[in-house]
Amino acid sequence: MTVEAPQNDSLFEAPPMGEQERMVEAVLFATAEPVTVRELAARLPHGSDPAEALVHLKKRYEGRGVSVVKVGDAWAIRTAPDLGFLMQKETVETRKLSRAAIETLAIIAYHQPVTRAEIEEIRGVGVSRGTIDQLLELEWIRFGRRRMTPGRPVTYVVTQEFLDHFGLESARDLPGLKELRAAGLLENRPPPGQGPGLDTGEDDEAEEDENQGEMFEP
Amino acid sequence: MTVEAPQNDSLFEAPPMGEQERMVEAVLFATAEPVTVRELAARLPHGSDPAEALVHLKKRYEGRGVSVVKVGDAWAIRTAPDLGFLMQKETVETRKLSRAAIETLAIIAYHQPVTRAEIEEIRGVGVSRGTIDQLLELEWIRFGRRRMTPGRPVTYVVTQEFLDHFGLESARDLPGLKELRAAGLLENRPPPGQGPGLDTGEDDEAEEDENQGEMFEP
Amino acid sequence: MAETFEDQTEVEARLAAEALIVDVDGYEGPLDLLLTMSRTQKVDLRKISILHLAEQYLVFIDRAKGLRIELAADYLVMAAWLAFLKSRLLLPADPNDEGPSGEELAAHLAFQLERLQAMRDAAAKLMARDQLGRDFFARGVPESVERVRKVKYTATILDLMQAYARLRTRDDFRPYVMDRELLFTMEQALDRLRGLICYAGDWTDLMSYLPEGWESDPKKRRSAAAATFAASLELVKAGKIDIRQDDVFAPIQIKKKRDPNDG
Repeated sequence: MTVEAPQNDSLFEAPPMGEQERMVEAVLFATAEPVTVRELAARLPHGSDPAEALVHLKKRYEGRGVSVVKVGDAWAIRTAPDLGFLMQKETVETRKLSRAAIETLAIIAYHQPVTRAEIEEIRGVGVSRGTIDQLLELEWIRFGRRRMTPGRPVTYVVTQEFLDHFGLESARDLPGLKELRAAGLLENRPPPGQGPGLDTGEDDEAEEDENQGEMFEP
Repeated sequence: MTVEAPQNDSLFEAPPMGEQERMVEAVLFATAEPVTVRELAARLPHGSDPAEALVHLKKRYEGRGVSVVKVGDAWAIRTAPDLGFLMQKETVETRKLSRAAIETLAIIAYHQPVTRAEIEEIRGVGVSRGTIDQLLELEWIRFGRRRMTPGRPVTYVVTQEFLDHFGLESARDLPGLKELRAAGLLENRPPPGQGPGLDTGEDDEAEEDENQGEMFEP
Repeated sequence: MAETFEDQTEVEARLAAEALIVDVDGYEGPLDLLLTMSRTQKVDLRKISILHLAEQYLVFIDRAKGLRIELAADYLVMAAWLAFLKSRLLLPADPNDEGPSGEELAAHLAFQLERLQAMRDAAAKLMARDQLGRDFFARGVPESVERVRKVKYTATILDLMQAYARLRTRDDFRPYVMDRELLFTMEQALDRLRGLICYAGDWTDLMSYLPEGWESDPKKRRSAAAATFAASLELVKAGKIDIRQDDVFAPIQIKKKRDPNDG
């Protein structure tokens, strides 16, 4: 079967779905980076439906040595995680991240978009320039929109590379995200009055507390 | 399905063939180099038969977007040959010819057949090899006959492609200096006498020469 | 003191919180230290005694100071704040006090500790995931999309004509210089005529005296003709030759002047 070179010409009909699936397969195999549906559409012959082809392809590779995975709004082929032991030779020795970097990364992932001040509030300690730099360099985080608050601070969000690295389809799939949200631990709760090293939140009118002290005692 | 870590221990049975096929698939996908059967055997759990697994895998990929191919005595996964066009992204960039190139081209068009030395004399500066090469590559000029002068230098003439590109029937249709002046392309009257060593025949400079020359004519 | 803990792992050191390792550098700030201390209470973070925690922290800071260990400012700020919190929690509330209650402050600190712990757990879970390049792998031989960059050069007929026109009019803009090689000077003409004149017994066309190679090229011819004519006038003035022209635009002729002495 001969496939026409891609033509931006609707005179040519899109190739059959089986053929489109082959094409998506070829493109995904050829690249190490995830490929967006939009890019697939641009590379496949005019009129193709890469999104549908992807559904078929994903199914075809279920249980195989490699699988078709979604990474953000892009797609990639990755080896099955249970076969990692075969790949010792391919293992890339990554720079060991400091505890500060790992924590900062987690905070950005779970709280994104998040400002540096917010990261510092959560960690209770300043975030060194190097920590953010390291994460930016790894391309695991990037700048998000500026916060529309005084000073218009930049925010940080995680990237597609982050999702790809940790095998996440989207940031919503972060482990334990739901539980953390349900427990209110992802809220940016303003401290009552002036907390240690915190900016002022709203001044909640303090209620007089009847039983002082040991209310947190079990 | 969980796979045991590789053990060079014959106490463990080799994984089922389907599993071996998955493993070969993952290794071929992830390695940068084609992999020999011997190397596969070393990587797969003891007792595996990668040669047989390869046969299955090759069959599985028949007619797919990628195929399992033998490269020398090793194996690799490669894009199906008929889909190679997907790996190319053609971008056409339109660029203006450099001033040197357009001037050289103009001289060749007006003075053909013309030698490189003559072009340089007219331009008053050297003509780089690259400029000539570029015009040759564009197929706008080609070699003409050698000049029957010492050194027998090659000459250049314009091609049919040149005429097609510029919408000319022949190089003689190129507007002469009079027409250029009429079209406002030549604002200044050319000096009496000629530009550096040129002789275009039918322009008014020749007339002027004759008029002045008459003074001493019998 | 600190040395005795040198070999212990960080975790062990942290677990030995009751001994209160006076290695402040091991902690990432006061909140980290407080979180470590709270672990000794071995209860749900939401139920820990903030008062107890505050006391623990203050004792720790005191001991550190006693050992003359340099404490970062934020440790001391936290100590001051916890002392304030402690007093709020212990003393009956002042009805005139506008500030937040001790209870609220304590609740917020508990929230902060719980949130920090949650983030640490999340970070651990994240790092425990299968990772690209360690547990699963990308394509080993990516066939990068070949960008076939086709450069298409364009030029219009107008470009071509303008370029040519530019070349042909370039002399207009060039500072004036004599083209020496195309110039035949009067001195050269004089030398030439002096040498030739002795053979000119009869009227001869001046133009036949033009030097070889200067007769056809109009430019050279013009220069040679002018120089030869000027030289002939000079020789007439010197009395060496005669010159005549029969009519307007007729050829100019010269002849050697007969030497009176010659007879």
